[in-house]
Amino acid sequence: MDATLRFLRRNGAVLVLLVILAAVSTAAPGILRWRAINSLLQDNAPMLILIVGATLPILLGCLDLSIAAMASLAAVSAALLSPVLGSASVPVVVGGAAALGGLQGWLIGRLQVPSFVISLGALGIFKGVAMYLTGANMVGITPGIWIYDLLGSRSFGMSNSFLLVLIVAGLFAAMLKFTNLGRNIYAFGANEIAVYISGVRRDMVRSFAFATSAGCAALGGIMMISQTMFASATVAGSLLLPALVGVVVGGTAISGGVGGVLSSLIGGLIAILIRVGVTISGLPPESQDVAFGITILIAVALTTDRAKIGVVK
Amino acid sequence: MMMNKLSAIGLAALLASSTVAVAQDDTSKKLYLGVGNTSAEYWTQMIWGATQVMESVGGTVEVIGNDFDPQKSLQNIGAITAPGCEGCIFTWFPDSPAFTKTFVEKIADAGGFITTLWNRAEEIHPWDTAAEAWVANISFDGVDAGYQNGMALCNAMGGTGEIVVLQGVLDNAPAKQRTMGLEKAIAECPGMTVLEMQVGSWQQAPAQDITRTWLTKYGDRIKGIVGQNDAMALGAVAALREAGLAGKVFVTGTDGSSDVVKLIETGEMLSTMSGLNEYQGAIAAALAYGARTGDIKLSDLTEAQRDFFVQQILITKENATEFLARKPDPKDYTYEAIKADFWAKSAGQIPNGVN
Amino acid sequence: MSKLLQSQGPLLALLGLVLLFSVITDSFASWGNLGAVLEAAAIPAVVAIGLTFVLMQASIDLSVEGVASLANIILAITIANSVTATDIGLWAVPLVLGVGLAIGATSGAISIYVRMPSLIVTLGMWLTTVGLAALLYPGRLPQILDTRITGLAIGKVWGLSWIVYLTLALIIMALLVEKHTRFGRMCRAIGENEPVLVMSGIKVIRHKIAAFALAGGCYAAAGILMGARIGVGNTQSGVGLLFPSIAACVLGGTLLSGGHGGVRQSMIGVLILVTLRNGLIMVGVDPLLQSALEGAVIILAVAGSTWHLRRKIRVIK
Amino acid sequence: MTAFSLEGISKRFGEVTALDNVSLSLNEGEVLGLIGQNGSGKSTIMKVMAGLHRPDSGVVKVGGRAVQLRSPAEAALAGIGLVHQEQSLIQALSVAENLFLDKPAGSTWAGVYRWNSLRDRAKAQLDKVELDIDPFTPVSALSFGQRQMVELAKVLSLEELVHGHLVILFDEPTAVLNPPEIQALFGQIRRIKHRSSVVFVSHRMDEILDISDRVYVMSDGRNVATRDRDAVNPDELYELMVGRQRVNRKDRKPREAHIGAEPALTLNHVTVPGEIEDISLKLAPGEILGLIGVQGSGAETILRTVFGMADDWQGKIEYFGAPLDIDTPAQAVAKGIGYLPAERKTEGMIRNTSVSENVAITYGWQHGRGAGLISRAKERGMIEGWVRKLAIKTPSIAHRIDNLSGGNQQKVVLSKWLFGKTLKVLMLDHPTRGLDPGARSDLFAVIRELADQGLAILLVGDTLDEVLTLSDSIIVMKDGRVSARIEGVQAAPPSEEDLVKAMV
Repeated sequence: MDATLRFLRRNGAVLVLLVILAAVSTAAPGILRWRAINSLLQDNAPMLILIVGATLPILLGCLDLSIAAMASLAAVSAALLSPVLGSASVPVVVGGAAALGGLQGWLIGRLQVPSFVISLGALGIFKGVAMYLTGANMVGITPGIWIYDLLGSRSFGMSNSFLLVLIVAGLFAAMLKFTNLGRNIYAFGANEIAVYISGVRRDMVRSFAFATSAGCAALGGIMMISQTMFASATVAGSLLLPALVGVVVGGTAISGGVGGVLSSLIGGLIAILIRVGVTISGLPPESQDVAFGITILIAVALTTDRAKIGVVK
Repeated sequence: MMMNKLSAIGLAALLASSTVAVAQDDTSKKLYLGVGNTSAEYWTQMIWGATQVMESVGGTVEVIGNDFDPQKSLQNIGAITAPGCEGCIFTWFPDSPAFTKTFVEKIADAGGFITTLWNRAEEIHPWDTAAEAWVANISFDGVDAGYQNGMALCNAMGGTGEIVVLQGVLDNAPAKQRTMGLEKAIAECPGMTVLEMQVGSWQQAPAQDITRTWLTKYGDRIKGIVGQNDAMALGAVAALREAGLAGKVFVTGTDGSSDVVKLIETGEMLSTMSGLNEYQGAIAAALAYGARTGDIKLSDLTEAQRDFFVQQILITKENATEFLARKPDPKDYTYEAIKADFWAKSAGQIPNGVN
Repeated sequence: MSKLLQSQGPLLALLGLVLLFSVITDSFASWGNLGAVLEAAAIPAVVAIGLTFVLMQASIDLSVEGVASLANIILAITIANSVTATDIGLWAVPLVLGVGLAIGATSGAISIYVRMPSLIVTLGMWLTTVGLAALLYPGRLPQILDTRITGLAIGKVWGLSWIVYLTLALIIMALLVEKHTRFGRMCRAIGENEPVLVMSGIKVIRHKIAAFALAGGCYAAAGILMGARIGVGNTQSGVGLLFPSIAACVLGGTLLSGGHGGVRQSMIGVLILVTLRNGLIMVGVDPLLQSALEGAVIILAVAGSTWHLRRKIRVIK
Repeated sequence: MTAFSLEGISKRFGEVTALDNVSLSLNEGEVLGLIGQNGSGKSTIMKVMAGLHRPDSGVVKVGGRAVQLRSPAEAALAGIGLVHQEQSLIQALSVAENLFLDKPAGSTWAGVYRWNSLRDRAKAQLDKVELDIDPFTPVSALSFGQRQMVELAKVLSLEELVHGHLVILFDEPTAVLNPPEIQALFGQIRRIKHRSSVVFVSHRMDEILDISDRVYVMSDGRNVATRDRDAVNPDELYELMVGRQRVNRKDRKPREAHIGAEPALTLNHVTVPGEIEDISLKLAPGEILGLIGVQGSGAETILRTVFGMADDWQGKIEYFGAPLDIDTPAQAVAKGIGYLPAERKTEGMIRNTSVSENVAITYGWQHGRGAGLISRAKERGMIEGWVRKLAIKTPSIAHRIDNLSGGNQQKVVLSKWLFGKTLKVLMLDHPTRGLDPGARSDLFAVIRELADQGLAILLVGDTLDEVLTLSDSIIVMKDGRVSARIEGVQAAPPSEEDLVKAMV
């Protein structure tokens, strides 16, 4: 019995995912078709990769509010650079984004300004720069660049964008579990000062976490334009809250030290399915937001492992 | 943990009960209508028009509010098409022109038909992108709105005067079109000069704060204020009232909302551009439905029939009272009535370079 | 001097901004513009008051925009208006405030009793209240016809609307609550060390729920003032209040980690942000770049005003 | 006359029995000294008395009547107050507010403070402990000693609140106090005896013997002996407590130090503004250098400066002959310097994390597969080795560190430094603070062994005895400066009186 309980607690998010999947597929059996699942995953791949990236700063107990603005900036930059650089625009943009993210992380330590403020400021800066670069116009992607075509298409019957999400999430999960850096990230979230006194390079850990979240955000922006073929300065601007919701629904604690990339991925899938369920429920549009909000709250209540969280703030 | 289990069951029940309610009605008679939100005058009028058409053929409209969030739009379209949606019909407001292509292609993949409102990227058109599914794109002429309001302002000021402009969200097509139209008016009316443009984000309160600041910065140099929509124009009027300048500085808007038309009646505002909002909803629904039933053969349509503006009227003091009194007659909005001449109220093909 | 810097960094940042804009523009330093700044600061200030009590306790409340919009709609449809027949007169004001209090208290209670972080509870509450506002929207934009409400924005004393004076009165009340009541004193203490207070038999749960309720009440008040200002009930009226308000609190020194700051500090933060927006318009900065400049100033102002607090063993989250 | 009693109290936490059928009675006007190892249940018994824990079975009686103590507030109403081991004051509040924080009548009217009344009442309490400060001073502005006195005053305000007899519980109150402050505290305890009974917990036998009328010994959740002071035989008590004789300086052979010729660490005229001034010292491999001084004398600052944690410092530090040019602990660790902080809970242990992660955090990578990959399997064996060697009491190394007793937590934190292969200098800041005698002697042995292996050790000691026992040389600190240097401690130990004279 104890073992069952422990299993339930550890895998709360997976169970919630299955329960919701069961509920949604009862109402609309078509959702279980491979094609439907694939299409949902492809649509939401940009959001999922943002969720994966956003997890690392949250594991530190930080918050990166600039991810959606970074995704837009990256989409715009990639679109502007693609005529010149072709496929190389993707590594250049992702690398540049990671560098900017790393700079954010480094500034948090250097200026000793909370991540909430730094990334809120960065949000404004990225948005402004994206506006300025485009003159508030849309930028189209030159067709025929293989990397965008690749991201927009499928292999093994599965969306390449979503496969990329899985690969990135897998890499990060392995990094968190098997490397010294991963150990340091969890410990940092649990007690920053003790970790500092243990000789861990605090600025480096923080820079890394923010570099990954910015790099993932840039990938998300690029995945998005591989679908839309157009970029604008606000193209991904609305992804911030869904991304944070996904992380939290997965059971990663805002206070840091608890959770993981795969949990967040599951959290993202839960949020997507709830949205699907609410939309096909036939509820009037005015009540859909209410239903979504309440269902998300219940899901979080179920997936949060309270045993590991001290004072709830 | 017991509580956890109970609430898991509750959650399942909640979702199941709400989703089981989905009736699998005849897809040809149900219009999925994607809107910005349901709580603004333009949207309710547009929804009304679409609903009249669908009800006249015994169909229904399912309204989906996306809160101007393209991601939510994408998820909603995904949710509708994922379980299978052969022959579904859609009228959708793409919240950002960047997403129009994705939306129409998704619906094409699912085997549905779609008409879009307002937003498309410059490079894509219904006849060259998912042409078998994207029936038409229907908008209002933002350049014309900007131009006519600008000329009204020019005339009211007697040809000379300094003005300020409250812009919408910068990367929205209507904001850019209305600015282009204003520039066209200025070219014809060189005495009218722009002191400054600021972004009011389509909202009343920020527009009011900006206008208040302008009034202290420029004082009585400001002779006219262009609000690129009615909400921002209302903000400008509120700031003018505070300064005791309401009615003394000319204000223009766009949308034709009844509040603004009333202000035009009383002289506190100069003009606003009103589209035939109910008609836009009706024609969009009718075209999608027509394509689905085969009343319209897409391959036979001209470009001007698939990408066009709906007529609009400039409301000034002369026609304000009449405009307020008008009441759309449901008889004019049946499918049969619209079908008689789908393009009766078209204002022509959307030219290049305005999106 | 260094003492002054330490305690009054944000205030000095504000004065610096004022000085800067006064020197580089002609029109910034005028009574008229001071009025413009105060008018623009009033509603964000009311929101920031509520947020401050929550932030001091090291919780956070994201439901600002939803609650303010909902309050605005409820006010518009229950008072004399152009759409619904309901008119309960000024009773609408306590009704709306009561709704705000109740929503806040609900958020707080869920967070405490279900043991969920306030960030996620209030995020859910945000979505829920936005939906409720849309549900209550009566189909057409309701114009507020009761002049006792709209008069708050139009009636002027010494060049300032009643909205500003009401806000000032609220600030004074909030300061009194913060400094002289057990609840107010406990807010910062809860943020600093909640377990000790629990052990001391302080009714921490009650104080926490009270802070969320007070915050909800403040957002509702902001929704009412917004109704006075725009004269209509609009489901979008609260949009854009959240992040500037939180940024303002943080700019003023009310840290998200709790235990610091207060109403006075947050008000200075609001003024910094509003002055910046006003000044950028006065300078005539390209609208394309405005958000970038605002972002940079937020970072620099917080960095500058907390520079003296830099310690190697400080926890920065 | 019995003022307070516990009868047959048992308390379990999950699988662990913390108290097993414990009885205790406290006479009026009596000071009961409570001793026991860490984890022996003495903290739990205090918490039961203070209303922080509710017993699973047994009866609590106050003045002969059975009562239920559901919260500290109810305990306070029954006249029971706890002076906390850890600082329990809220820094954001004033002294006056803190004093009445846990009292039902808080000088408020309808939730609004009546400041004048509060000030007068606070002043009266502060006078009792002879603390002359403005009651509205924020606690953040007080020194540690002052804070401890405020803690005491907070409990003593029960005198006005409750008419009957008081029971005052002291949970290791002397841990952060210097000798004069301890004497002042004892003065207070003697003063309040006329209307209170006192339970006093300390690790220091001399203190227990100094202040107690009776000694109550706990071991493994049971009461193993109660002795009147006059009948106390310290060695017997130790034996009861720890089952072994006291590690006594007289019995111990002086350590044969093999001190290297070249210094590992040299400080030349190091100054940290406002904390230490012009400190010079040399530390060689194999040497244990003890630093001692009262709270705030700057001994800790020296360690933190060497470890790269000072925000601002001047002077020169050399490390094996080369200038030590570092700015962060990470750089210090990379060079082979380790530091065990005094503040275990906030700076030492990584809470909510397992024992093994706490041990492996610093040097785990050295036992990994390279390229930043760690090997948990390889670590496990080594960590289990250290757990055995340091006799850390933990169900497994996957157990959360929070659930261990203080002494075991400290051993875990220490083992993270012993886990690596590159450590050359180890700095220990109050390593035995809060440890029971058994754990202390374990730790002493480890420290000595480390020095014998060639590690250079800089030690800030908790007690004179500790520094005298371990050190090869001693530096006494006073007000941020060196006030005495003693070489060859093992051969010719200085008298404790001399050291104290140099300290104060």
